[in-house]
Amino acid sequence: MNTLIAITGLGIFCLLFEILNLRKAIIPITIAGLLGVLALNYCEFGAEQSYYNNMITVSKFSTAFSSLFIIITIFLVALSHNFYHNHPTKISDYVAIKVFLLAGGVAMVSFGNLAMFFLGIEVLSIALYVLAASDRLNIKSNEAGMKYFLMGSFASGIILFGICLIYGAMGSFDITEIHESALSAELPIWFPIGMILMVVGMLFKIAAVPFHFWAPDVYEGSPALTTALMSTLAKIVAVATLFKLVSGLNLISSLENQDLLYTFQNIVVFLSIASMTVGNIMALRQVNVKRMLAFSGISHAGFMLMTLLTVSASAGVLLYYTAAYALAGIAAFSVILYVCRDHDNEDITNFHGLGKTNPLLAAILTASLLSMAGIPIFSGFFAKLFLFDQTIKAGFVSLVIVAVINSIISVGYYFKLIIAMYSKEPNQERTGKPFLIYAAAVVSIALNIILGLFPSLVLDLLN
Amino acid sequence: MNVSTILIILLIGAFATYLSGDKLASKVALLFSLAALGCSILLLNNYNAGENISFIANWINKPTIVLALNADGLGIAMVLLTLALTPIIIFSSFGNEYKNAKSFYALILFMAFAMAGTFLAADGLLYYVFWELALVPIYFIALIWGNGDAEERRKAVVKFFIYTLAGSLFMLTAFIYLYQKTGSFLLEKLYAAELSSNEQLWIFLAFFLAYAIKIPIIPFHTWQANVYQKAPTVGTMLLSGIMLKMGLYSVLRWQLPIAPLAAKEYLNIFISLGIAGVIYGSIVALKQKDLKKLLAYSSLAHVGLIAAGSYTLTLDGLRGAVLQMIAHGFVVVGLFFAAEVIFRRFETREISEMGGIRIQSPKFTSMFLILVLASVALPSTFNFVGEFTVLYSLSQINIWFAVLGGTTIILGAYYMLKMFQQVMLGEANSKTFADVSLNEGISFAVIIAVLLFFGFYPKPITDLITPSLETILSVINKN
Amino acid sequence: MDTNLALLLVLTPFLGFLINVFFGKSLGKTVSGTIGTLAVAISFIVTLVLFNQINSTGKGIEVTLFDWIQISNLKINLGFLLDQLSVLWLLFVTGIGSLIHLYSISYMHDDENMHKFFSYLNLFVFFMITLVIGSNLLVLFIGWEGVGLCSYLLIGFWYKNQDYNDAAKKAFIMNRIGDLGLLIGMFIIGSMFSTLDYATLKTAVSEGSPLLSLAALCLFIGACGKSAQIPLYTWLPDAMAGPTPVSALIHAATMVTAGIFMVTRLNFVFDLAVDVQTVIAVIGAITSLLAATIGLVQNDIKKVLAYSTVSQLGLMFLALGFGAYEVAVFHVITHAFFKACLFLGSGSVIHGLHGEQDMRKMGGLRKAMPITFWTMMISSLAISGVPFFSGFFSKDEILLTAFHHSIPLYVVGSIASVMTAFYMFRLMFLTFFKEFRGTEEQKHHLHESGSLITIPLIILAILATFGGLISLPGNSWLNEYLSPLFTKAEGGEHHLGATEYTLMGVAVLGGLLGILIAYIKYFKQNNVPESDDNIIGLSKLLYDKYYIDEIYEAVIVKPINFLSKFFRDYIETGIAAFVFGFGKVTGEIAFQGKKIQTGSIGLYLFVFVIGLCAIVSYLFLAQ
Amino acid sequence: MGNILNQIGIENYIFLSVVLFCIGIFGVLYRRNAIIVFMSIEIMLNAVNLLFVAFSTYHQDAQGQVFVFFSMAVAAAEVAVGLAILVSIFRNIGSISIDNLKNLKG
Repeated sequence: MNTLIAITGLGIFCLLFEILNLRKAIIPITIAGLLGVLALNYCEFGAEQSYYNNMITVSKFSTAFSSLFIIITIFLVALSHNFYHNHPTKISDYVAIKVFLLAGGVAMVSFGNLAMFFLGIEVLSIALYVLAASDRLNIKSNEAGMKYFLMGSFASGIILFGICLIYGAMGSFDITEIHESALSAELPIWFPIGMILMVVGMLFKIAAVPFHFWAPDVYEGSPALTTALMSTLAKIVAVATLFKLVSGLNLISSLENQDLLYTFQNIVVFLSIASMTVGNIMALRQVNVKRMLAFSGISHAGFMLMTLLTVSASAGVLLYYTAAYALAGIAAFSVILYVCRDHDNEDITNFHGLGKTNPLLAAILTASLLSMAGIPIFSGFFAKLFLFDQTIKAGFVSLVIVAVINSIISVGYYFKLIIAMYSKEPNQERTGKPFLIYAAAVVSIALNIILGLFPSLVLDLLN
Repeated sequence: MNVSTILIILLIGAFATYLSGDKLASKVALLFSLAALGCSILLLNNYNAGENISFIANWINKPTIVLALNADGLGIAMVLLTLALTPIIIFSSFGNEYKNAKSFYALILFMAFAMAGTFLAADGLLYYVFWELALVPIYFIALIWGNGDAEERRKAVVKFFIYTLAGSLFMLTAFIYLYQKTGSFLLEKLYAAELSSNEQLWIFLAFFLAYAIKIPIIPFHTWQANVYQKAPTVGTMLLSGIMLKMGLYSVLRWQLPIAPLAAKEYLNIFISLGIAGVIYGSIVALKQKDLKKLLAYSSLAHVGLIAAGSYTLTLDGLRGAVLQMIAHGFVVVGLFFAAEVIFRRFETREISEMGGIRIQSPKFTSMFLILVLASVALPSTFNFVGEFTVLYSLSQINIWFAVLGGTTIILGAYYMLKMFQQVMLGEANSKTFADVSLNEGISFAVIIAVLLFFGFYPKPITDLITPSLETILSVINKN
Repeated sequence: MDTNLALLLVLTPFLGFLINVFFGKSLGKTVSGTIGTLAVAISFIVTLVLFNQINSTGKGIEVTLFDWIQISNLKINLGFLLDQLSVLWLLFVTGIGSLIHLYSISYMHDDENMHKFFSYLNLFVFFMITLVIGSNLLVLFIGWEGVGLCSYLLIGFWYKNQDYNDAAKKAFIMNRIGDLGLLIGMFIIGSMFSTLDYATLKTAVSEGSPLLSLAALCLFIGACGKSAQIPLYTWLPDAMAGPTPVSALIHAATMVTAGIFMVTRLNFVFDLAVDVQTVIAVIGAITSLLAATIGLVQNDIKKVLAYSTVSQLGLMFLALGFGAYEVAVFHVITHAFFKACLFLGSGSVIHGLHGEQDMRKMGGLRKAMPITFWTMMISSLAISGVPFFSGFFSKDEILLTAFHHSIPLYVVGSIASVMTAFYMFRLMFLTFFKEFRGTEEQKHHLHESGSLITIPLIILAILATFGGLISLPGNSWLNEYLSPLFTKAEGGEHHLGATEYTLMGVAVLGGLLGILIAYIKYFKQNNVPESDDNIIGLSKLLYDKYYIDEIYEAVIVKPINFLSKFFRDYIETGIAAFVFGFGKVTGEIAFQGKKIQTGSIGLYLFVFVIGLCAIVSYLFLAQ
Repeated sequence: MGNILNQIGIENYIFLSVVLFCIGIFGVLYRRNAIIVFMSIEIMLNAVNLLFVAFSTYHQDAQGQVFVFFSMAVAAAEVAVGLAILVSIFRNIGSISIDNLKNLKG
């Protein structure tokens, strides 16, 4: 709870700094503040309690994920220094919006009441709409913003309708109450429908097939930093929330009562297979790196969906997977930000010969891509491993085999980038070594590798 | 002191090499590889003295993954092979100038680290991790320092990576499945696993995919010739000398004992595949225009025989296979080095552009000839010991296997001598060919010495590996 | 003591090899030659010592160094067995070996790589000794392939000429075919009796069985490869590409007899495989006839000798086929003497003519090089089976044995020997009589070769004359000496009755007949063989060796090469295309997929709604 | 209040709002003018609000009505942002038809 308040406060402060003409200091102060929040959040870890008659419930799950979100946000804020250096007047707004967005995210994973959930998701989304369209004079950015806005609010409508139906079925927004009454026998059919509507809404947010179409376009159009934010923070927030929704509202067992569990599992299996396959195959022929990563994100969404099949056991796995994915994403995007600073597009050609001009960044990007591809010692591999382990334990061997085949396909496009960096001749020289970008990249990939070497650190948090 | 020391040395070596800068890199790398070799020889002594040099430590609690490095005779033998070849390979590269040498040599050491780990790992997942890790450095070595047209090379290398990765991911799935069955990745637990013959078949096939691609057994060999040709010779040596032994070793260590029923049931099929490889490889080798490609196909033929030997599930077969692995490791490195030596002088790998070298370079000729003869398994070379044992074991299964597999000594002689004649003999070549330099000579001499010594006295190795092979066999025949 | 002797025996040639390899160049030609010769001479002396010992004690010496290859059910150690047979073999291997070394010092003196030559020769002797004294089949195999290697090196000694290299390669590969047979034979024997030691084997082998016969057959294939029998004989004539001493040592006296040695060694196996023995006899007979017929019309002096070697080897196998091992051995020895002499003689001739080998360009050398002439004449008489020369006794023994077992084969053998007499004297007449047919300046340089060449010739000639004494019909020292080797005293001991004497007579007459025809054709009528292009009819067929080489080329070599091309160009690319296919297909799908992503919000939302409805309706259906 | 519900029955409310919701959806799908699309989205949201109110009466529980205020506020905020974006688009391309937003594709 305190975390949430602190974050919001921090956001407001960011706005105040603008007024107080502290633009220079804004980034460091915000980072410091976020670190403080992180510490605060860490203190809350393990304490199970709820506030404001159960509007917010703090649990291991919520705190763990909140800390992850905060860490990611720190990186994003750090990156924004160089990204916005040519319109300094707006920097405080951008940073503030990111912080608010984080608040929304934290609210989403720690909601105790569907109202809170709804608010959280809207805070997140609206912030994203703004950021997506933030490059005002760039038509691409506008289009991205508009697309995301229309479809997003459409999805919010669906979610709202879902909430409404559940309310109708249960007569309450409080998830603990719903959790209990979900077990009771004959529920009105609205309940499962409502759940499905909410789940679909969330599937849209995490860009799972067939609700993924917005992702590539929006990722491509938005400013690179926003894309980074979407593909890391926004995605993992959505996944975590979806997971919490399914577990918190006790969907599985309630469906079990109405023997719909099997149906639900089929749906999940189908969606996850579809997401992986479509994502990976579509990514093969992309030339724009952001777009490529959008599709790779879709496929990763498919992987993460596998956790919904083993809700009871796989919170830790999900946390690990999201952490690995987000850290790799941050590392990759910081390199992309550096490489594409003064280009209007993010085509692969911009990366030619990076291995010669900036070996370190090239190595980092390589590492992050290998992590996404699931090559050992990078945490991406263990994430996949634990995921497959869980899933086979639940008896979905065929799903795992499809997933395996998909990870083979994915290597195809990840390596396209690596080859571009190492075996093509550099077509421009890249000057300057912006400290914050390098720092973000190094730290994030280091964290990624550390996670790989000591997976238990994260894995055991939620078990 | 236990086997983990070797890995640590190699890993530190990799970093040290990277930091030492382009000038020193090669020396530092050589130093560390030699250190690792020395360390491994010490360990061998301790092992023979009956000391326990295995290493075990917890890593991940859930799912339980243990840092278990088990050094039995077989493992040590393979590690020795790795660590004996690595210095030779590094040393052999001294003649060449590599841009960004520090990364190059660091990658070599890192690869040696991964491969040694693969041979030592006694925990399924640790083993898999090493297995994959070994793939990454060779990918970059071949991609960045390779030769030939860049576009071609990219295609070949990416194909190689994806292909091998595809195989090994199925192996990973099999491992996870086994973990569900046994609740552990540990080798002995997996050995003890109770599996229905059907499960065994699937697991066997999953493993087979991984290994058949790595070894390679036909028809999974398409990546081989191209990558061998495109990779820098050092990379080719690493690939053919050590890396493909990973696959063969894994067959003995993991595939057969874990899924013995399947192995027994389909014995003939897999032996036949191996032997088909022998004949096919030899015949294709006949008409190769590129020296490295020819050697690639010859090695396809040899490993086919080794694989066939391993699948006989007899002690002779396994022992012969291991002996032949080691012998082939040395001889193939030697041959590729010879190709490199010629390339340094003639700037070509086209056999047709060679010839008439013998007149100008008696030393090189005799060394090359000895290697050629070793690779056609002339008695009194190490390869003969291995090949004889393997063929004998095949003859015990079915005399025709021995006959067909034996064609290797005819066809092998055919294409190797043909190659030797076209490359070395005939009227003096227009281009001048300086005889081997001291460095080159040393590399050759070491290899040849090893081949001849063990050709007459393979006992040390046989005694080293036999006990562990017997345990493996006992697991295979437990039910 | 014995161990040291054995090692000394084996290692001195090897030492000579090492010295010549590493220091030969710097030592200079004469020195390296002397070293090479000494090395062999020493082992000859050692052999003599051993021979005395064994001859007196009458039992063999076993030397085991260490165990070499471990195979579950048979342990193979690196050991030597010095018994009557092996020592006998060593005697002429090292003896003739040292003579030929001596000869080579002068013969090869003009060659820049003389030290190489001697190192190879030493290496050869080393391997040959290993082959002979190995205590089990696998040690024999070391030598077996080792000598093959040396013959490869020596045939291709003048490596600038690719034809020579081809010949060398051919020899090696054809031997390898035989070796595979030998290996398989070993495998079968090994798995049957779980040993490859001669001694243990001899006790283990009790009664015949189909499997044993198969083993024997495989072993015989091996012998065919080494000893140039049908179908694997074609390499030997080509092997004449090597320097003449090599032809004398390797391709006449020693290496090619390895097959006979092996069969004799394993006589107890072959005795139990009667059907295989008949095969051996028949193949031997046919080979001897075939080779003889080809020999009739060859014009290259060394080719003639080569074919005569093949045919003589055929005779030996004929004897082996009848289990008359000591007879075969006897002929091996005598043949070693006179054939070595003949080759060295021809070498001396070629030397004198600066490398001319075509008999049509010789003639009348009798005066120019008398010693060569007389020594060769003696040897020719010996090989033609003229009485009281060594060849007479040995060949006669063979024919006798043949007669006792199968008349047809006897006839074949006799015809072969008649032909032998003919072409040998054809050679003599063309080479040494009448006028010289070479160029003027060749004629001008005609001279007898130096003493280093003539001395070995003389010694060998003497041996060729009196060599027969070791096994006179009736009381044969040889048979006595070898008797402990053989289980049953087969062949050999014929009491000399009427038939025997008549047969001898017939053989002698046959020989004389052959000589007579040659005399008439090439001395009286004095006609010289046609030049290659107007040879016609049967003689053309013979001259082109029945086109056997061409047939092999067409039936075996060409198809393999075609197959290789086919695999390389189609199968390989096919598989590659298949593998790449996956990538291509997915790539194509991706390419098409990009078109779905039209960028139109309407479509996106539409799919969204469709998906939603699908899920909800699925839920309903399920319920 | 309650008795009205009893007379009409909750189902009818549900049907009504579902119908409204679908109208909204179709509006979003088939209209090309951004403003109208916004309005259709509003219709969807309001349909839900109606249903909220109905349910809250049905359950005799105020939470539902409170929630309606939330959603109204949120919707307002959303539309504000949306319109802002729309304005900037209009500035850039001088049109508010979403058919012109097809540059990002493939």
